[in-house]
Amino acid sequence: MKRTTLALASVALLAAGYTGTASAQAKEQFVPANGYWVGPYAPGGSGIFGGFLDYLKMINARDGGVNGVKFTWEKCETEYNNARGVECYERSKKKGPTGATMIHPLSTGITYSLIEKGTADKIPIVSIGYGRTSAADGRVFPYVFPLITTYWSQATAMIKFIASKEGGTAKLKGKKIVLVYHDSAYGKEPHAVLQKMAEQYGYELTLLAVPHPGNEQQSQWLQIRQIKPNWVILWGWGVMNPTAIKAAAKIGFPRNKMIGVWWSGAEEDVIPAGSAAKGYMAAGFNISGANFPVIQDIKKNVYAKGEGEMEDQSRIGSIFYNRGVVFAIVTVEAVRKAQEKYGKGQSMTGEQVRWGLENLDISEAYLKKLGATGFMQPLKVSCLDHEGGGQVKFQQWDGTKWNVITDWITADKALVRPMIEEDAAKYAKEKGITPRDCSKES
Amino acid sequence: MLYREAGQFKSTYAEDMQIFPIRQDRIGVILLLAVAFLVVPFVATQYWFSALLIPFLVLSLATLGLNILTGYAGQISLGTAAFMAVGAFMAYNAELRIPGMPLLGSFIIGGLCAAAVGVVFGLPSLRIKGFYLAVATLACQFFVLWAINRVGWFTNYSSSGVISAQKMVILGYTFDTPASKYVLTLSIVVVLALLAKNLMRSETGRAFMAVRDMDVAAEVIGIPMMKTKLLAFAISSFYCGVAGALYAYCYLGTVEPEAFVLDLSFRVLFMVIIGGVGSIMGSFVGAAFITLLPIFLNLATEVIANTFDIEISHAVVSNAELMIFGGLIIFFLIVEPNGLARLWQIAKEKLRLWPFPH
Amino acid sequence: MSIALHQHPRAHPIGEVLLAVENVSLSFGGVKALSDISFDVREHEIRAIIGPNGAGKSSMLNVLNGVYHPQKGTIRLRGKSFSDMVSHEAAAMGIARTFQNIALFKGMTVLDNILTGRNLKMRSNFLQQALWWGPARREELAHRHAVEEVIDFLEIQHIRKTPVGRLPYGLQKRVELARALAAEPTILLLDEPMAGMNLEEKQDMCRFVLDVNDHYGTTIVLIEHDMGVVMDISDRVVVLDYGRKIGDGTPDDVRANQAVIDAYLGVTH
Amino acid sequence: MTFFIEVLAGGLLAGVMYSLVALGFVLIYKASGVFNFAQGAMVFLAALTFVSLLEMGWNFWLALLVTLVVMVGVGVLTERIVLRPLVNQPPITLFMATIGLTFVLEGLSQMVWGSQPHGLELGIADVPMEWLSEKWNINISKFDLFAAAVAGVLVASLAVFFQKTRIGRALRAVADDHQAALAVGISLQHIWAIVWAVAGFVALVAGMMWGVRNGVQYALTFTALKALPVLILGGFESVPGAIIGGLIIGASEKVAEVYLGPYVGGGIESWFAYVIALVFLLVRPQGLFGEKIIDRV
Repeated sequence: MKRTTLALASVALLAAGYTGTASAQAKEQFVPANGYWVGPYAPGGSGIFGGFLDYLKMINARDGGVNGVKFTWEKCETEYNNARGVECYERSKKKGPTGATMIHPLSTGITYSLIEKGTADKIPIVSIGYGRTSAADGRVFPYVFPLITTYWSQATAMIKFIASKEGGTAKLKGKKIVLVYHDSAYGKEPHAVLQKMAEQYGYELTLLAVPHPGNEQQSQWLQIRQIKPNWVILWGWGVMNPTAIKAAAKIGFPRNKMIGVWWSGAEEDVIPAGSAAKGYMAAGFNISGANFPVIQDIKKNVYAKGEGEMEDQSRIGSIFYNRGVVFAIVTVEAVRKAQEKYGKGQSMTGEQVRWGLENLDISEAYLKKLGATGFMQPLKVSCLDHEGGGQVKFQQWDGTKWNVITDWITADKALVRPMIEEDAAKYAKEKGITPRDCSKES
Repeated sequence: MLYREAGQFKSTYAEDMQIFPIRQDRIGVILLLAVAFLVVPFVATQYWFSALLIPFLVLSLATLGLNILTGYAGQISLGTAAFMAVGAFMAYNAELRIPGMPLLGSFIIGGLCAAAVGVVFGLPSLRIKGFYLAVATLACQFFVLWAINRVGWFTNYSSSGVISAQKMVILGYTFDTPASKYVLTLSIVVVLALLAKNLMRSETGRAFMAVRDMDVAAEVIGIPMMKTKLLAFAISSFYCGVAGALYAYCYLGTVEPEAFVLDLSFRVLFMVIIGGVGSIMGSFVGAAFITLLPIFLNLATEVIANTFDIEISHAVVSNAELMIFGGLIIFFLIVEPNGLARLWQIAKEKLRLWPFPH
Repeated sequence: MSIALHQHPRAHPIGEVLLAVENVSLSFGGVKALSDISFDVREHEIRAIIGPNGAGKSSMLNVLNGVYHPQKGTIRLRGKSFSDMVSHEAAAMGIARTFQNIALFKGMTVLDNILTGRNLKMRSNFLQQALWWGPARREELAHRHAVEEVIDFLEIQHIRKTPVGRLPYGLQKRVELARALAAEPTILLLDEPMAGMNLEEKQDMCRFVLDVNDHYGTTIVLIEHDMGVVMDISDRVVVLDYGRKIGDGTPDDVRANQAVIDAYLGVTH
Repeated sequence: MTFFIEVLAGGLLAGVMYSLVALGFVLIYKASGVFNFAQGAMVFLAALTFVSLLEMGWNFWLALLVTLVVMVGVGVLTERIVLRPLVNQPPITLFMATIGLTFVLEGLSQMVWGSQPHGLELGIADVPMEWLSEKWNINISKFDLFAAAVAGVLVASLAVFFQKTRIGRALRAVADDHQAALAVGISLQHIWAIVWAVAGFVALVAGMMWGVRNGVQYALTFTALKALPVLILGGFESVPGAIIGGLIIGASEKVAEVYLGPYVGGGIESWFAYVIALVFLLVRPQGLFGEKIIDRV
C-alpha cells in the first residue's frame, strides 16, 4: 500500500507543478486539446487536432489572439477511451486563468461521460458532428453543443441526396436501401430516423450490423448481393470503411451507389481501399482542399515559421485537418462573442463562453471575412437549438481526391426536431431536470 | 527492527487466525483506512477523486473479483469486462424498473446477475483448462456486449445504447459530489474486500486453492469440482458485476456497452498479474499501478518536455508512453513474476531484520 | 528393518470385513490393468498390496477410491456395493488416501493443506464464511483444533506456516499423510508411503502408520515396494502380478508362496 | 443453392485468412509453449514496414527482404529480452509479457512509420472472376484464391522446413520434449529465436494478405482476435489444426451470419466463432488434432 501512496504523491506533485507554469500569465484563453494520437483512430485524432491547433496558432500569430487574449492549450492523450477521456477532462478543466474554455471530446462515448460533469462544472461540451443528438435541445442540455449537424440531420440529408439522384422523393418508393453500420452505440444512432423516413417515403430499409472492428465483412456484403439494393449507406468507423469499400468491389456493387457518413468520408478511409474506392461518395459538414484563404493564412502565419502541427504537410487541407479548422473557428468565434458581452480583452470563463456559443451567429458574410466561404456552413445557434446548421455537402472520391458534388443540403428538421425534443424530454424526466424557458434567456 | 514481530505471542488460535496477525500490519491498515475515510475526502481535489481515486477503487474491486477466480481458483478468464457490463446494465435496470429499489439493492442485483452469467460461462471450465478456457471466456465477452447492444430492454431503448446512471440516493442522502461518490465507493470496496479476505482464509478459499493447485487431488479429498469451480465463477463475477455498477454510477455516470470492451478485460488481468496472483492486497497494488502508470507517464513526459523545452511531436510522446507502459510490464514480470505484492512481502521480511542483517 | 513392531497388544482388534473387492477388471484401451481381482479388507487391519512394477497396484488403489471405474466387478463397503462411485463420493464415505507422487497443494501452507482434509466436515456456507461470524468462525476454530492434534501427532509443528512447495520430500509425504488423517477416515489408502525415503525416514513413516492404526483404529490399505517394510507392518498381504492376483494371506503365507517367489525373482510365466 | 455455395466458398476462403494469422500463434506455442498475444502486433509491424518501404520507392523484393530482416530482428530480440529471463515461469506470466510486447510493438510501429493508413495492392485485383459469375452466378474473388494458394504454399514450405531441414527437426524435437532436446544438445534459446523469426515471416505474409483487404493500418492488430477461435478449435499446437480450424470457423460463421443473423438482428459473427469452438471443445476438450490428455495421480 505504501507504494501506491508514493505513486499517487508523485503524480500529484507533477500535476501541481505543471498547473503552475500553465497559469503563469493573464490574458490567456485556455483550450484543452484532449484527443488521440495513437491507436486505431489516430488518423482522425491527429488530423483534427492538427487543424484545430494550427488555426489557434494562426489567430495568435496573425491577430494577436481575440482582442489581445491569446489562446493557450495543452494536449492530453485520451486513446479514444472513456476513462482516459474523463481523466483528461478532470486534469484540464481548471487550467489557465479561467479554466477550460470548452471541451471537444472527439468521441461520442467521452461526450456522454462528460455531459453531466460539464454541466456541473459549467464547462461547455462541444461535439461537432458526433455526440448525443438530442443534446441539440438546449433547454435540457444548456452546456452541451452538438453543433453544425447531428447524426440524425445527416441521415435525413442522405435520404434527400438519394432522392435527388433518383429524381425526386416520389421515386424513393420501392427502392431498396441498406444501412451497413458499425455495431455500436454510434452505428445505431441513425436507425430510428431512417426507419421513420422509410415509412414516410416508402423505401425498403435493411439494417446490417458489422461487428467491431469491422475488418471482416464478407457475410454482410454477400447479403447485400442477395438483396440487390439501390443504395448502400455506410455508417462506418476506422478500418471498417476501406474494408467495406473493398468488399463492395468484391461483390461488384457499384461504388457510386455507396454513401458514407462523415466519419467514413476522409482520405484515410478511402486511400487504404486503393482503386476500389473510385466513385465512392460521402457526406461532410466540411470539405477538403487547401485553397481556402483560411488555410492559406495558416500556411503563411504558422508553417512559414515552422510552427505547424502536421509533420506530414500534405495532410493540410485534408478532410480531417479542415474539420479541425472548423472546430477551431467555432471555438474562437464563441470566445469572441462572449467577449462582446462580458468584456473585450478579458479571459472568458466556461460559463461566459457558453453564452457565446448559444448566441453564435456566423453568417455567410462573416464566413467570407474569415476566408471560409464554402468551407463550412453558416451557423446560428440559439437557446432552443444547439445544433445551429444542419446542412451537409456530398463529395465523391475520384481516386486521388474528394470532389464536392452538391451544394449544402439541408436536413429535414421538421422530422428530426420532434424526435430530438422527445428524447431530450425523456432524459430530463429520468434525471429530474426542469428544462429552461428559452424566452427568458438573453 | 522497525518491523519486528518478536515479543508478539499468540496464545489462542483465534488470535493466530486474525487477518493481520502482525501488529504493525494491523496498525498500518487502520491508519490507512483512517486516512482514506477521514482525511482524503476533505483534502483531495476533484481531479483526484474523479480521475484517480474512484477509478482506482472501482478497478481494484474488479481486480479482486478476477483474482478470486484466477489467483485463487486458478481459472483464467478474459471476460471480466463482460461481467462488469452485466453488473452495470442490470443495476441500471433494477433501479429503473423496480419502484423504490434502494441503490445498494440495485448494485447487489447487478452483481447477482453477473454471477448468474458467470456461472453459465463457467460451465466450460468443468471440461477445459488453461488457455483453452481463457479463449472460451472470450465467447462471454463478445456475446454479452452483443446482447446488450441488440436487446433494447437493457438500455431502456435509448437510441444510442448509452445509459446514464440515475441519481444516487441512500437513506435520503444524495451522492452527487465527487467526494461523496468516493466515500461510497471506498465503503463498498472495503467491505467487499474484507468479505473476500474472510472467504479466502476459510474453507471456500482453501477449496479454491486446492482446485487451482491440483484438481484431481482436490476431488480425491472430497472437494466437489463442479460446485467449487462454479462458485468461484459466481463469486468472482459478483465482484466484477458490482465493480461494473460502480463504474457506471460512481465513476463515469454514463456508460455505453463499448465501455466494457476486451481491452478492459486485459487491463484487469494485468492488474491481477502485476499486483500478485492470489493476493487480496495485490489486487489493490496492481490496480493502482496499471491505472496510474499511464497518467503518470503522460505527466512525466510533459514535464520533462517542458522543463527541457524539447519540441517533440505529441504523437511520438504518446507512442513512447505506450512503449514504456508495455516495457515496464515486461520489466516487472521479469523482476518479480509473483507480482508487486510479493515484492512488498520480501521488503517486509528485510525490514524485520533491518538494520541488523542477522 | 528388523524392529519388532507388533509386540504390544492391539488397542483395536481386527474385526469384520469392511471393504470387499469382487471380480474387478479394469483396462485402458486394449491394455488390461487388472483382471478379475477379489480380496477383502477387515476393520482395523493393515492390508498391503504388493507386486513388481506394472503389477497394477496403483490402478487397484485408484479403483478403490473412485478415480478409475472398473469395467467389471464391484466394490463393497460394509456390504453395500458401489459401482460408479466418483472420488469425492469415496471421500464422503470415509476413504482417504495419499499418492505415490505427492499430490499436495503446492501454493498453500502446511496448515491450509491439512485443513482441506477436513473440508467434508465443514458445515457453514460461503456467506457465513465471508462474514467470519457465528457458526463459520466457531467451525474454523474447532477444525483448527482438530488439525493441530494431527500436526502434533505427526510432529510437524515447526513447519505449520510454511508453503508446502518449499518442504523437502520426506516432510511433504508426512504432510500428505496428515491431510488424509485430518479427514478422520475409516479407511486410509497409502500409495507407496515410503518410496524414495532413506532408512530413518522410512522408520519414522512406519512408526506413524502403525501409530495411526493403533491410535485411531484406522483401517489401512497400503501399497509398498519395500518387501521388508510390508512384511513387518501389515496384517495381511495381497500380491498382484501383471494385473492378476497371485497370492493373498499373512506375511508368512505370502513369503512361502511359490508363485510370489517366482514373480519377484522374475521367472517367466 | 448457388447462393449457399457462394456463402460457403466465401466462408472457407475467409477462413484461410484466419488460418494465416493462426499459424503464427501455433508455431510459437508449439516450440515454446508461449501463447504469443503479440502476433497481431507483429502482423501490423510487418505489413506497415513493408508498405512504408514500398511507398519510399523501394523495389518489391528488396522491401520484402528488409522487412523480413526486421521481423527476424524482432524475434531474436524478443527471445533475448523478454523470453529468456522468463524461462520456467508459468504460462500466464509469459502470456502477459507478450501483451506487454504488444504495446511495445504497436508504439514502435507507429512511432517509426506514423499512424496514417496505407493502401496496398499486390497486383491481383480483389474482384469476382467474371466467367464464374457469368456462367454460374457465383462470385469468387481472384484475390481470395490467391490468398488460399499463398496459405497452401506457406504450409507446404513450413512442412518441408520442419521435416527436411536440420533446424526443422530440432524444432520438432523441442516441441515434443524440452528436456530431451536439451539433453541431446539442442540450444533452446537458439531454437526459440528461430521460431520467433519464422513466426515473424508468417506475420509478414498474413499482414500482406490482410493489408490488401483492410488497408495497412493499426486495425491489423485486431486480426489476432479472428485467429483465437481457430486456435481453440484446431488446437494450439497443430499446424493442420490451424488450417482446418480456420476453414471450419470461416465457413460456419458466414453461414450463420447470412442465414441465422437476420433473425436475431445480425452481427452475430463477433461471438459465433467462439461459441462453435466452445461447443466443439466441450465434446473434444483437446481440440481437433490435439492429443488426449490423461490426468495421472
